[in-house]
Amino acid sequence: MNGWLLAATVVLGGGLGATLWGVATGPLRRRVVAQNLSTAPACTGLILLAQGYDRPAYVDLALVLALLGPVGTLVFARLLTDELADDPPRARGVTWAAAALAAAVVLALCVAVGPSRATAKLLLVGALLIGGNVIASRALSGGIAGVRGG
Amino acid sequence: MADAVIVVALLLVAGSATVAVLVRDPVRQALVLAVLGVVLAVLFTAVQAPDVALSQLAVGGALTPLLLLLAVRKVKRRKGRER
Amino acid sequence: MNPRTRLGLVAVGGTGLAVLLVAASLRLPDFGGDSHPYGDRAVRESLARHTANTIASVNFDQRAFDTLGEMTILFAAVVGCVVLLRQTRDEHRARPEPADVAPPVRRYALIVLPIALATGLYVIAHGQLSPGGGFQGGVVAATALHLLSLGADYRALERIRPVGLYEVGDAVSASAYVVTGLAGLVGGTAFLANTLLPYGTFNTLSSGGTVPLLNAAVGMEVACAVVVLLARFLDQAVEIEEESGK
Amino acid sequence: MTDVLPYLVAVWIFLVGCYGLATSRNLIHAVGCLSVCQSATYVLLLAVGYRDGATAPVFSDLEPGARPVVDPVVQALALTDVVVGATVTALLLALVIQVSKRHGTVDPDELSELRG
Repeated sequence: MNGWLLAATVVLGGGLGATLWGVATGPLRRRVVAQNLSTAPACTGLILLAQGYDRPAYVDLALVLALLGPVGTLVFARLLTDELADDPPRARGVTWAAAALAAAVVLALCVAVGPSRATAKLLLVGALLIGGNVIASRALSGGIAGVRGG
Repeated sequence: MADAVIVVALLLVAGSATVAVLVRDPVRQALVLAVLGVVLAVLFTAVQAPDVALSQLAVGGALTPLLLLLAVRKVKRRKGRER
Repeated sequence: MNPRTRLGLVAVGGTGLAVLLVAASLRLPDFGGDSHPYGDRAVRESLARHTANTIASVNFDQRAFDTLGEMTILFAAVVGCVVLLRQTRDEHRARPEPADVAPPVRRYALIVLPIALATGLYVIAHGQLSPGGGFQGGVVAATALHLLSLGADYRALERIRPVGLYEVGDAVSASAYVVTGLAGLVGGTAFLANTLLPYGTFNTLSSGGTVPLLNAAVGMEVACAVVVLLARFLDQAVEIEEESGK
Repeated sequence: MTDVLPYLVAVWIFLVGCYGLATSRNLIHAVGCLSVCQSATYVLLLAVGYRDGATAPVFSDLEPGARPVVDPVVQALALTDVVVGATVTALLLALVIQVSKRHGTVDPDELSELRG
């Protein structure tokens, strides 16, 4: 009974299930926020899976997701400014909650893995994920104003 | 225990694929396809295929939505002026 | 063919297909079964050639000729896009005015851009060791390059991304793959055969004979292809407009 | 149940994608449905190659032979398929842009009424 896999199942099932429901229904404003929030539980789940399967090589996946997830959201923020201009998305609370969950899981894993190169990589993934999520939600809520050009 | 992750990921993939098809507006569909890309990457990791998960992340997460949105913007820019 | 009859046709055809597919999948071997003859041989062959990532060995060593085919499909798709999305006579380029981006977003783009590029190149370079390879690393690197256009604005991207260079890079790396294959012929063995270079010590950057070379060629080709694709799409969506302003 | 579920999920995704493709009223939406159909093939391919309790055949952090491994051949097929699928999607979107330029519409029904 691998605790990490159980935690991964809960985080993935709950987090991605909620973001899928968020992206499927409701106004465009909420769907964009839900897409942005789909990166945090997925990245956290990937790190937990890497620990659960005892394969440190899988952390590269979480690293690439932590990098490209916010880029995907920046794409939406940049190209949908006209549609989002009327009611910009407000997602302070949820973004910080997702970031806090990610931080908690990364710290727990660092304790479990112990001081080594893998821990440094885990911390890098955590920092990129939290920074990316916060910046992306900032860009969504009017960070890129008045874009006519590219 | 490993099967639980696979079953959850499979149900998520089936759900997001169905939503991606039922959503008729291309912009909203691009959003759902981005989530579908991430969920597929999680399923591929659960089925022990990290290489495929990595390429799905890069392609499905950022590239396909960007291409879809640029196409929508080009088509909307043309149609916008005719009315 | 009004939508009603078309929906009926889709329903009939779909149900028939569904019945056949479900019947087929019920007769497939159980999920998670233990008989994988090809897999075991591929792993043994990959370990014999000291390639740590068996998938890279299958892609660039045992099935290198098929990967050549897939790479030409990719190249043909990019050429198709370049031809289709060219600026026609009755269109002109309207310079987009610079977008005003919030400082934190601009700082984030400038900080993460080098990290993402380094990760893309790391994924390509360690293709035959850890999970990754030419295909994935190329896409990661190309998408990272466009982070600048998202964070700053399109003109900043155009300054550092001369499209002509990437089109040449696309062609050069595609031919580099073929030339590496021809080197096998010149060396007296088969086309794309992995018998020229020593296999090196296991799990090191230089292990696997020609796998790292083919990996790097495909990585560069995919990166250039995606940059050219996005460049054409961005030009169409952002700059090119019809003559009458339509 | 779980020994046939992945295959059924792959079949379901393929059928849903085909339904979306057939009944779509916007060509860009149809291209999205096509990429959903393609992802069904990845799910089926990788489900065929899975082995219970096995791990990925990537030996950068694993002693060869220490643990059972899944089938790498299907992974190599799915890997290249994902990237080639993306470029084919781009080519299709380029065609849709051309259709919208020449005919002014991306609704397949309106298109079929325009003769030439």
